[in-house]
Amino acid sequence: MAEKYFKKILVANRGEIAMRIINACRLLGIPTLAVYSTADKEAVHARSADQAVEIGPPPPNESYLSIPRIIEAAKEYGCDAIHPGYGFLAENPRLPEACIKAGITFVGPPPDAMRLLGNKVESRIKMADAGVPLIPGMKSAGVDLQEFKEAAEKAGYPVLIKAAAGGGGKGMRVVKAPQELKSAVEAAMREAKNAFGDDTVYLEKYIENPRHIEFQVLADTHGHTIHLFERECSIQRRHQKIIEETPSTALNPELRARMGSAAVKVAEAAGYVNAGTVEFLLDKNGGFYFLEMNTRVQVEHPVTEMVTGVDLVVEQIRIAAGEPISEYVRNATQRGHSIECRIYAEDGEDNFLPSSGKILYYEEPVGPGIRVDSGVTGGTVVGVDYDPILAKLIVHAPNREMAINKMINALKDYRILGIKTSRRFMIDVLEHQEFHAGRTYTNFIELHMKDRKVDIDEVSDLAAAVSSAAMMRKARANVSGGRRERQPSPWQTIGPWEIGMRIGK
Amino acid sequence: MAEKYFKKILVANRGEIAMRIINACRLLGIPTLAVYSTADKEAVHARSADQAVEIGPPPPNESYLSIPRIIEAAKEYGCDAIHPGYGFLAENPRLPEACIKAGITFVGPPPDAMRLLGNKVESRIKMADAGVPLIPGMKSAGVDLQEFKEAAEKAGYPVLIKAAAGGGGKGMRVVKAPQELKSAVEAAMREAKNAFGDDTVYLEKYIENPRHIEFQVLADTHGHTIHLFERECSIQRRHQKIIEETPSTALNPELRARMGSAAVKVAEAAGYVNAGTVEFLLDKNGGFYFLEMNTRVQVEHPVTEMVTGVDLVVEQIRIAAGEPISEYVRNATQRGHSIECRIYAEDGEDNFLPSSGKILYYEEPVGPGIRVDSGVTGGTVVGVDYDPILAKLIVHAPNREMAINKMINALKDYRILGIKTSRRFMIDVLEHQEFHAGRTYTNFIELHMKDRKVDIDEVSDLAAAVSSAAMMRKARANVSGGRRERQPSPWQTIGPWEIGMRIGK
Amino acid sequence: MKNEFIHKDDVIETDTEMTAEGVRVSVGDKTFNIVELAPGKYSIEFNGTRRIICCVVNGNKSFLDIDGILMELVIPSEDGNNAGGAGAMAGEKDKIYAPMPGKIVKLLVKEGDHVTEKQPMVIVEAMKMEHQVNSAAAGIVKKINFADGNQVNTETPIIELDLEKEE
Amino acid sequence: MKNEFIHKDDVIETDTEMTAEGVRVSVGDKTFNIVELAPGKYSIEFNGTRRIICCVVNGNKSFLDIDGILMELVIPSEDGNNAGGAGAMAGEKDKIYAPMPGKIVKLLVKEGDHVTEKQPMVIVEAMKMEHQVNSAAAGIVKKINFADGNQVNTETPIIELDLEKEE
Repeated sequence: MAEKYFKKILVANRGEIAMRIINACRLLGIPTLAVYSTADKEAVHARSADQAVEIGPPPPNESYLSIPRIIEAAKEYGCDAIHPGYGFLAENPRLPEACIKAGITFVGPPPDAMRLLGNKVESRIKMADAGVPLIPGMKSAGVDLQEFKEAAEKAGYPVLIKAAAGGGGKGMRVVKAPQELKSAVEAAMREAKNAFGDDTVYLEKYIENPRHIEFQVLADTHGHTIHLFERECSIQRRHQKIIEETPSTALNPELRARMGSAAVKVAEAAGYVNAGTVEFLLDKNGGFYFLEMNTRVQVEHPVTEMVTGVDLVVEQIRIAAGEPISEYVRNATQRGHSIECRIYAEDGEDNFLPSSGKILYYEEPVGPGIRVDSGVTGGTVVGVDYDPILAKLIVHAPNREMAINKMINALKDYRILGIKTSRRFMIDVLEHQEFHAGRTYTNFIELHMKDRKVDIDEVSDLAAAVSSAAMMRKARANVSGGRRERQPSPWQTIGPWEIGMRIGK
Repeated sequence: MAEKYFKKILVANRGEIAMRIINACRLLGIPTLAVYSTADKEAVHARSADQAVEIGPPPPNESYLSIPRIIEAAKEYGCDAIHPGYGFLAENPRLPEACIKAGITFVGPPPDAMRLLGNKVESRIKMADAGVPLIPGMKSAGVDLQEFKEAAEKAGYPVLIKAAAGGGGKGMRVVKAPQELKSAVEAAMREAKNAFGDDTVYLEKYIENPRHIEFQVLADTHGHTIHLFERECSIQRRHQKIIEETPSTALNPELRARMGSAAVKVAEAAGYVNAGTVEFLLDKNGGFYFLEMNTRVQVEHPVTEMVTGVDLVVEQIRIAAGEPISEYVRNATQRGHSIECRIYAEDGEDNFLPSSGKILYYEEPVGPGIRVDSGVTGGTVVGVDYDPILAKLIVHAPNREMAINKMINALKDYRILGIKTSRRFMIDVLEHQEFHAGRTYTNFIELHMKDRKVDIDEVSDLAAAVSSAAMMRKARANVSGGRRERQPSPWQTIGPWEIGMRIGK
Repeated sequence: MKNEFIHKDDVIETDTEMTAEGVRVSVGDKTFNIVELAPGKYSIEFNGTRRIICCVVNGNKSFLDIDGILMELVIPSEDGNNAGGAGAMAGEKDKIYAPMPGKIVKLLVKEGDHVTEKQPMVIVEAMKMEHQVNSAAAGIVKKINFADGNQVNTETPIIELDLEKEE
Repeated sequence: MKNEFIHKDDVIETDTEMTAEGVRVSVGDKTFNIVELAPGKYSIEFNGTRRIICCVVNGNKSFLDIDGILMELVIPSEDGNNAGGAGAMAGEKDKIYAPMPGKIVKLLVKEGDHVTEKQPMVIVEAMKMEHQVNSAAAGIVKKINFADGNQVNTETPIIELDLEKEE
């Protein structure tokens, strides 16, 4: 059996990333403890770990964000390590600090590095000293509106308001004109407060139509700091990535090498250990600017795994256990092309509005080079309490054209009914000639998808025909011995045991 | 979109390999035509191609082995290429010949190379001339028993009887003593006749406890012939592979290089084009002997794909279309470790007896580095007309230990109810210390699994408890409005539309 | 068997008959041959080519996935009540609904306010993302049914307006 | 709710009661807490650890998959007929059954033949593989119910013997 690095690992997260961590632990023969809020009693992650414990009510700050409850659970169940995943407490230095106090290993960076990098303002200063290129903007957090006004004038509109503790587009606002500034700052502060419990925001120059290029970094406790190449994450809606790929069409070996060593420099300057991601903006002239370093496993980490053959979550655990980065990982190269599409519970046909409800039908695509990291299944009830990410669809192929084609087919084969997803929207992005041409900038969707229309009238007859087949099945079923009115789809789990009550009505 | 090499490809096969080919065509944007016997009306492959045509009754020689019907179907539906998969007509030179006559491209080698290599006797002579090492034995096919007797005495017992047209252990018999010779030869001839329509068999020295090492070869029409490294297929039962892996623990770079160039030599000597596999026996002293060259895509091709990142079926199609082997493929290297387990409809607890019936529950394992090539789903009726292979489970991991562990977990997560499989048997093989030590010889199962016992009494209480839960669900369902007596599992498709009749009774 | 489905404002009528393999459905002058592959999963043959479509009938709606395109057809009930669920109907400019279930972060107007078309009215949050809802027309705020921090669904209007008459 | 299951020759009795989350099943002195994850898929908690087991009840049998171990428990029917299907029962040495449904390739004995224990009797083929069936005991061939080329199931004996008395 594979080496066993810890006695038991507590997975301080939910959804697909919790499942990803549980899988990695299982691969290493390490038992896992899942934690869940009362809203997640029947969630996939709570059902898949070796053990599971309820830690509080649905609101995150009373469950998934509650450090005391998580530490308590770890002690009670004999966990000697905690993996935070991404989001929630992943970038809150108070968790690794609490772990140190409790004598538990935190699978992530030391609190000081996290605190430094978590604070966008301080880290900018630090990296400026280290000689890493930065975007012009505020040197420190803004306190009153006047300060923001002046900084905006100085940098010149458009400007960007960002949460100091931010990430994932939350607490972020683009401001194109002075009169928008006030409401933007207020909104950003509210979102920041909500998402991170800290409403500190700052301002910087907004670089138009850049590419978002990030580098995967690994650092161990034996003095190795390496990068595992780039991920291009330029396809974003409302500042959130939805399609990521690697390699990037924008990098040549020389630029890749320069950005890679800049990324390593950032990690080293911060005294970083474990897996992290250094984000850059790349402008049209090949100039790149340090944005921030994410001190956690990244949502889009699988594309790096597909092209390098490295298991990043396994490496996180090995590094946390004090192991050096292996030869195999240090020698990793890029092979073929990988793309990830994020499957969010959101309406791709209506401003990506969050969509909640019960998944009535669920079927994942399968095939060589197709990978699904999922946190849901048929019957899962998607609520409004947490991030709307359901799953990630990842493909690998020898080249970009084949990867695009494979992804388009896989998105069509990924069947989810009952809640909205933006699969069709992403198919249209992938089929767009500008995407095929590799001209992917952060304004891609704004620019090319604005006038997009899906003609569902054209398929309405088809839809009616299939619905008729479904009705016919139902009718026949009823005739023949009164089966339940609702025809369950293969994965439509009628909440276990409730059938009786359902029909009782 | 990826390049389109053909207008439409006819897939002259069934089951998982038909699905594999349909997937590859879809990836390349090539429409497919499936052919099926009346026994396969509802088979997955017949349902998954863009079009499908019935070509005859269940007996193979009236359907999947009928060259006229397949050529006719190709013409009728405008197919300009035929992919034969493995088994059935894959190694019958009359198919490529018929294709040439009909002006259709055969995705495979030219008939002459196939005929030469398909005849184990002629190919032995040819390869001996080319300086490829061979096993001592008959120079030509045996005609009467006397001839076999003499050859056996000369080579010395034990000896092996093999079908000249053979493969996959069919028409193969080990003979340990003279008195067994007669019945063995007869049985081998019968099986050979059945399986290949040719009862020619011959005899050779039986090398005890060798390793079965094969090399993947690719040759294009532009003069490139390359190999994509080895596959170790030593874990066999009744001369049929059930677990394959790559790299082999038995090869060092030097031996790998020597065997690889011998494999290329074989392909070149035969004037081979497209994908093929050169099989060797490797003895304990590192001596290797040419066994045969399989002139088709191999069942175990996925392990090569996992470690090299090459899509072999796509390469077959590209080569058939006259494309040169790409730079990407020529530069392929081995990365990490891959294992395949064959999922047969057979009873791992009772001599691997074939098991037929309806699949009542079906769920495939998922996760990073896990791949399933399957030809069945829930509700599929597994008959007795064709090979018992249902699917192949393939894993990839950075090293062998992790790959073994991942495979064990995946085999546990691969849930199939209603027919027998040998998943538990394979788990026990993978957990055996001798397997972990890499001491895998063709007698592994004989040697280490002979006294294997599964203690199901130990879990009988557990089984009864779960059965009670299932009964409870059923009972409640009945109370509440008389649902069908039989509780459908998520995948148990009650043959579409027949619900009424079922319950009518 | 005859069925009716409502797509937007049209009613689509279908006629379904059993065949040896599955069913044949006529819609206008089109004919579809449909085989069920698994519960909820259908293979549709039309003009000699086939495609696989998923469909689940749930309550008075038929949910479909056609190559990633999501559709919902409404199945008219006997009592003729075809409530489609989601509030904000076309033309209902005098009512401001939440675009999705969630929490009211901030009301930007109070009763009696004059509002112009496209004016921000309320900020709603769900799944940690804020959404600003603007007025669809000019008017006066007649009634506000919720307060900051309230949970809201998509059926009850948050704000009701008296619309200005168009001159 | 009480159930009985037959495993080999023992009868296993269980007692099942509903709980908030699922059911609690008592078997002897053991107690299992079971939650259904999806139809046919169950999470079983016993002594503080959990495992996932699949189970489908079909006809008078319960089919289970326990980490790859396949089991079949027989559910006694009211009329007490517990026919388990597959023929060849322990001790039934005077009947030769096919090990699986298939085709008789070659009968190696004829009626009246004296046969010894372990003597090859018949060759059956299924899925293109041949299987030789040997005699379980010495005796005389009393009856042969099939001929070469016949299809056979596992319920009807192919060959019936008069066993030699053991002295």
